[in-house]
Amino acid sequence: MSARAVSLSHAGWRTFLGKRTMLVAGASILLFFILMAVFAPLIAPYDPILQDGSARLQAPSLPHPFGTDNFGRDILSRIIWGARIDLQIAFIGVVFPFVIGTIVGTVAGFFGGIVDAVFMRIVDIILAFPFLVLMLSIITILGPGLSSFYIAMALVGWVSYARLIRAQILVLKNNDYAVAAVSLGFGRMRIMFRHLLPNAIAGSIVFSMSDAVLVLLSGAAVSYLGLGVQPPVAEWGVMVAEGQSFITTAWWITLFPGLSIVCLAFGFSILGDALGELLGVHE
Amino acid sequence: MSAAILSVRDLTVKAHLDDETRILLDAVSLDLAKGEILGLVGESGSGKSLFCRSLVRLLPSSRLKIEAGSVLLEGQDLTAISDAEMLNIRGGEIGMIFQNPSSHLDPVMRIGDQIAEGIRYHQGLDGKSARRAATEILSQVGFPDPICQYQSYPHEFSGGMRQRAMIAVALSCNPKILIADEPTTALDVTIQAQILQLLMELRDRRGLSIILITHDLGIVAQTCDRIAIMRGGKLLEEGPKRQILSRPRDPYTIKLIHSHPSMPDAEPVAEVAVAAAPVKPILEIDDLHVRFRVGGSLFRGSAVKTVSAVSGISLQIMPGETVGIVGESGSGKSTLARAVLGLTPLTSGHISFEGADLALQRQASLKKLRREAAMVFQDPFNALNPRMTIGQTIGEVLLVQGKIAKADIPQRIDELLDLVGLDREFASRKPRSMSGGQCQRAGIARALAVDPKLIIADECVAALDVTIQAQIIDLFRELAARMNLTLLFIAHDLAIVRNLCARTIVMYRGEVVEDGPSEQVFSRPSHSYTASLVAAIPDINPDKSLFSDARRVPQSIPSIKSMP
Amino acid sequence: AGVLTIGRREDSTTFDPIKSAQNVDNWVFSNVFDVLIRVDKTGTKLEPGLAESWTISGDGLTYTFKIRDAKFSDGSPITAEDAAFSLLRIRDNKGSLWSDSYKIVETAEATDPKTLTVKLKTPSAPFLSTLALPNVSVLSKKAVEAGEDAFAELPTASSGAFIVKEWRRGDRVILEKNPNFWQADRVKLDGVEWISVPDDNTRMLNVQAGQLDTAIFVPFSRVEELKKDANLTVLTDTSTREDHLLINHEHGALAKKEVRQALDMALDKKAIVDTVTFGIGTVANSYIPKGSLYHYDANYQYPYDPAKAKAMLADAGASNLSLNYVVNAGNEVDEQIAVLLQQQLAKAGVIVNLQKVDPSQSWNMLIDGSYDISVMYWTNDILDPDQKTTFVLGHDTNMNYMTRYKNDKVKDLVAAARLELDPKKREALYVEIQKLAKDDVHWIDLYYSPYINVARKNVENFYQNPLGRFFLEDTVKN
Amino acid sequence: MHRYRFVFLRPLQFLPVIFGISIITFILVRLIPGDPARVLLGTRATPTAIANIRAQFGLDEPIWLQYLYFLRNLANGEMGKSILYKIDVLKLIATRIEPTLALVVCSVLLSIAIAVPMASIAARNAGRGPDHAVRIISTFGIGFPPFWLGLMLIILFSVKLDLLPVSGYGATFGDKLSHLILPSLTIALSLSTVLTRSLRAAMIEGLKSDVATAARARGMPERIVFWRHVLPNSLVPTINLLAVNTGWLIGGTVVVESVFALPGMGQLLVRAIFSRDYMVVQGVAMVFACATVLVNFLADIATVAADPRVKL
Ligand SMILES: Nc1ncnc2c1ncn2[C@@H]1O[C@H](COP(=O)(O)OP(=O)(O)OP(=O)(O)O)[C@@H](O)[C@H]1O
Ligand SMILES: Nc1ncnc2c1ncn2[C@@H]1O[C@H](COP(=O)(O)OP(=O)(O)OP(=O)(O)O)[C@@H](O)[C@H]1O
Ligand SMILES: [Mg+2]
Ligand SMILES: [Mg+2]
Repeated sequence: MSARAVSLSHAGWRTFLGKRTMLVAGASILLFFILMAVFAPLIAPYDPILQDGSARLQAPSLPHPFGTDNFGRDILSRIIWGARIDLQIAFIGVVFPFVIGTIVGTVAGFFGGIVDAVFMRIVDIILAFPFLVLMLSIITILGPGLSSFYIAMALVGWVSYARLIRAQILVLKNNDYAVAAVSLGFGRMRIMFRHLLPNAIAGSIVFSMSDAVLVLLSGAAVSYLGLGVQPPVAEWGVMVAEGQSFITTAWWITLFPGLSIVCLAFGFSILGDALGELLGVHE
Repeated sequence: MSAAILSVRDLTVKAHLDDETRILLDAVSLDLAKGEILGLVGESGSGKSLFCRSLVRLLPSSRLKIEAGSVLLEGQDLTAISDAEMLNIRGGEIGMIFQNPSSHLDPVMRIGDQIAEGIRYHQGLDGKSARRAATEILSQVGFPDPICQYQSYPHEFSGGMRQRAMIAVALSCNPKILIADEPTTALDVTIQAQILQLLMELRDRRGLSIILITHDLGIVAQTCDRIAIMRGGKLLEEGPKRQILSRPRDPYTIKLIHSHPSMPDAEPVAEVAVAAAPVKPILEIDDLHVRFRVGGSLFRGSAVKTVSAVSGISLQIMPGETVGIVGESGSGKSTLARAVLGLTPLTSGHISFEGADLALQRQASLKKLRREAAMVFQDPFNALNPRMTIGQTIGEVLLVQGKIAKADIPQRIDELLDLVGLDREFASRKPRSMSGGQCQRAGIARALAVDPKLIIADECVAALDVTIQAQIIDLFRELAARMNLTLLFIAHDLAIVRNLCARTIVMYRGEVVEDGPSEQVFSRPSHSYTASLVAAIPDINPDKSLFSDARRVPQSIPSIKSMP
Repeated sequence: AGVLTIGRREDSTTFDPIKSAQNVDNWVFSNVFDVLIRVDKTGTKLEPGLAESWTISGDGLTYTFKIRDAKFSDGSPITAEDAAFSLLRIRDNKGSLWSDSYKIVETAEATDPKTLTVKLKTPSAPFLSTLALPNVSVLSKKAVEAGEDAFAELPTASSGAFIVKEWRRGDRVILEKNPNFWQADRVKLDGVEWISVPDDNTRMLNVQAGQLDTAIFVPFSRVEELKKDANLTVLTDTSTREDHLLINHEHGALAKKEVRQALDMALDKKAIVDTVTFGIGTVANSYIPKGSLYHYDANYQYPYDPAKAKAMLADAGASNLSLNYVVNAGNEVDEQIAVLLQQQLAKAGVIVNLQKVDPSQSWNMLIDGSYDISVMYWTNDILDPDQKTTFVLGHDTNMNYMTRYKNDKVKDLVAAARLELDPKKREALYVEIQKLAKDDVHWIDLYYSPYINVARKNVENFYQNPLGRFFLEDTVKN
Repeated sequence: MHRYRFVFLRPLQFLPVIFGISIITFILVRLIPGDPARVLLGTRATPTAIANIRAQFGLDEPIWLQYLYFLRNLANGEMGKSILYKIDVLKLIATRIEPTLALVVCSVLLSIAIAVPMASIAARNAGRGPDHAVRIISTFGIGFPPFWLGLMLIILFSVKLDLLPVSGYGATFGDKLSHLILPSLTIALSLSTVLTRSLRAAMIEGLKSDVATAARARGMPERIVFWRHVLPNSLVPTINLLAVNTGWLIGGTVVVESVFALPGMGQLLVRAIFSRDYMVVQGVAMVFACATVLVNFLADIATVAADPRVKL
């Protein structure tokens, strides 16, 4: 019973790719958007906020492949620049909840008892709290804009992660290796963050991918209600929301940013699925 | 082999994996006669289950294929018939019982309905008659109140009852052949004896042919007519029971027979000469009680009940002793072990380790315990952090314990690996790429890293193959002798304890019912419970029948476990 | 004949006219309740409503109204008693949002069942105009006193063309023809349903799909497309709406008249009209909108000249001007103007930082003075220019509509115009005020825009007067 | 049936949650800058008029005192008066609750109706064409902003095909139902993808499970294995997923109600937030919160009913 050493020869890579088509596809989509964001100044044909009164509401054409909006701004360029904002939204909107939720979930699950009870009541409250009320209130309190959005997301979003991690920790802490760690006199911090957390976190990583999609969509919903990013910044959700008034006359204003959201969301989803399979996470 | 009801010829199964094709069953040929019990024995992964599943074409994955050979059931080749015809064979001609009844019974369906389902489907009976038939079968497999138990869900049953239910489901369509895949591995010895007896009775009553898969030669010796030994997908040898047991031909079979714990020639445990000088006990337990609250919490309602897992145990363990603790599942063995190590709060009583009282000076004695006592766990995979290499796991212990200088850690890791007989290169492996036996060695190495005076091993060989079990036990014996360890060895397999330990403690429902030198406990049990435990061990000698009237195990259902 | 369905953004909030200051309510109030004096279709003249005629005493303090022979929908006669009750109620009721506007009323009494006598504390030229507000509609004293709260839910007696039959909150108000209305012959419709459809797109699609007869508040961007639809008529009715850029006169360089003038020159209002209103609006040149009383059409208009603006700013020592622009979130037009102005001002070297806040908050910011510039709009409630002039230029309690503009000469003119009862002289005063305000650039007038509504072709005479009232008495659905 | 005893005891647990939510909403809405009086009066408000309104609704009192009043009212079963609508908040909410409730119920039912077949097809063809198709469709379904999707549905089904009403609610049952189809579909298109993913995973697991093997071993055809054994065992995680998503679902109704002009609580809420109608925001938040708590409670009951092993 000797384990086969994993060596990735050329053929090995091929089968690796074969097995991990989803992973590769998801990662490529994401990479595509990341590159787009990074090199936006180089690849965007126009200035995303420059208005051109002579080129308003133009349908897709060679000079403007995705058309122009009511200010004559080039949609393609705005989408390319928008990638920066939207990736940032997806990233920051997930990272803070992730970190907060993970810490809270670990601590609550590990210590149990009163700590757990208190945290879980808070979780109950936030879960029962209508998400949009919280979101709209926080955004109106802090003023519309990205940072308020992030704060709102962080205040609400950590709950899912905390629940996920806590459930895992509750199971894992009764696992023999956790008991072994206690019996060997390891400190609590070490047990929590070195032994339990790494084994508990896979589910959250997978979830964070679909969460990123939800964050993007929440951003779009907030834009619809008029509380999105400050103009004239290009952001896909805002572009779709603003383009709403032209939906029957100039479909391209909403369609292309909408499709961008869908594609990015698609990338996140299949990456999440693939990670789930890779990490052996069961939803 | 005249009246072979089932004859398998050159059955070959291959797995088409991404990078290779593996042969999992290599031209296996076997015959099963009517009314015969055939024992299929072999180590884990030898292809026993796969063989049985391929008989009914229920391969675990679409990547596995039957490549060659035939399976003739009363002349009909099962490898050639259509899927629809196969449905009638499954259940209708060949019934299956699985090792783990808990996971094979549908948790959200009533037991009775699961039985009736097959009856309705195969025999086309209406709901009412199917129900009557199912109730009848329930009573046949020994349920005392079948009408009531028809309504039960699997989780409401004890392990033994679940296995009976599983058998009832398999019998529901009157199969001619019953395949039992390790039907008793998950059960206590006493329950095991009951189930085996049930199978034999059914064979007699219904004229069933049975294929019994097991890795315990004792079971085979007690129940089967013929034995087939498998290894690595090949059938090594096959023949009548007594012939194989007394004149094994294949070296592997020989080894298997000799490593069976009940073999009389297993060397008797040398009575460790406990130093005559009055030494202080290393561990003293005085009127220990551990109770758990179950059910209710403040908000969740449902009245709070307490379960007494350990009630009133007093013990003294001397330094250097090897003590076996046996008892059926749920008798409180693990709880005792955890209490000793300070992993479970005590309800009352005292535990003192080298004079430090766990109840009175908790912090101090915990500190002492953590540095001088260690535990080895049952499931070797689960006891190691899957994300850390063995080297990291052991190194971490050394680092935290701080008994040796940081620079010496790598060297110490190597020493420890040597000590447990693992290659040094295992330091860089993760548990996932190791076998159970190897993992268990790593677990022992981790325990030894503490440089403990006391090791508590909780069922540390239960999950392993017989041959591997023997190796690990040898390792313990050697370590105990060499390092003057005090060993508390928990098991429910009495044969193993008898083999390893000088002293045996028998637990029953949280109490110690017997405590004394192993030889005495096993040969002259003073408590009736001990006696029944000993009697339920399947001996590899077919003549020491498990089912002789003298050793007869009561057939009634209410097992000790399901009593309030 | 038929029931007219009208799609609007929001649902009514109440049926007690004194308790609302929302347009959504006023539209319905004026269908359901009649006033003593009405504003006509053109929005420039007053005409008799429930008051058949009126006389004003020489000192301008006593008004005597002759009440018309008319009935409430419950059949009881409309009396001077009811009229006095309604006028005093809006002044005195604790829940009235309009008390301040009617504090000028000293007494109001029914000298006989058909005669209402009102005494004012001071003479007031705009007083008659304020009587045309739907909020001061004549209510049945009996019905209101029977239960104010119940009345606010569903008025039991109405003096207007329609009665409220049902109010499905959040969804629609269902009106039915009032057979007892004194002009019942004039009313062609059997009923009206005011239906709330908050989403602009959905509202338009409803009319396009024929599920609504009319929809109000057509976004500029949709006009072109709706015009192409053969089943629809797009109605653009003159309004008193004027969009302007508020300037906080207390902030640094903005205190200088030259700086404000430079800003005015830096703005290409034509481009705004083209881009934001799709050419539907017209460039504004006075705070009194075109088509309303005393609008001064020949008022000065700063030319668009970014280069000159830049130079002027430099001369005024404000070449590195950076402005904080408060934008109303969720308002499509506002956001569009903001984006446009930002780029225009950049050409004159002015940096504009957009700060998007939700509307209820932006008002607070404007009042607190924590802004430099911001776009707002105004539509007249009453026909008389006094209300707006006082708010905007008369140094009222709102700091001249949050601009903190101070010019005592203008202030005096505003006060004088309020008291001047001779229309000719009054007009002259207002022309003077408009000139001075323009010169001071108290704010920057951007554009006037019409009310844009859309109706199916089978709807006729669906008309909104400049003060926003819908004349459903005349509307016909074929 | 002692397993159901929690039904009587659990409601006690709701109290702290509801109480916590009341405090949070109370403070939250008052932290929002802006003043209801000013919103009510518009930009032409005079300071005296504003002070008058503030006094009338008790907004000039210190916050803690306002909260005490609020609690006192709550104890009397009242939630104060709406500033904008001038009527009792509970009364107001009562007029708006039905469309939202109907929308949520229809969306959930529709999602299940979409998710179960989709997940079944995917799970039974795991790793093959139909599975990939389902996965792609569901990821697309979740990516589209609902307000955009809703509008597209209107254009397609109501304007182009003229099959369904554009928006609004209706008065009779059938009328209401036809008005609910498109909005429910809008929500269901995204909700069902979440459900499909979870169900699919559970079903794949289930098809590989020992339970399924055992059923096959006794000759049950794949159809029975799937519908009788795999599906029921996949339901529990899905029920819980639905329950956890209630808050999000209710949030989603806000946008959909506004697109489809459904006179529900979501619209009421948005207007209340933007006009700082504190009492209404509080009231709606509390009602939503209670609904969420209730849904989770029902989910618990459903879980217990669906899985005899579960004890709560
Ligand atoms: N789905 C699969 N894909 C590839 N190989 C498999 C699969 N299932 C089983 N095998 C291989 O088939 C061989 C036989 O497995 P099988 O389960 O029959 O062993 P067993 O003798 O029953 O062992 P145990 O005593 O552990 O039950 C093993 O080597 C195993 O790794
Ligand atoms: N944490 C716990 N909470 C409640 N009851 C428990 C807990 N741990 C153990 N028990 C109960 O205490 C009793 C003794 O359990 P214990 O695990 O010590 O038995 P055991 O002899 O080790 O059994 P096995 O052979 O199955 O390992 C059992 O009835 C068990 O259900
Ligand atoms: Mg097996
Ligand atoms: Mg145990």
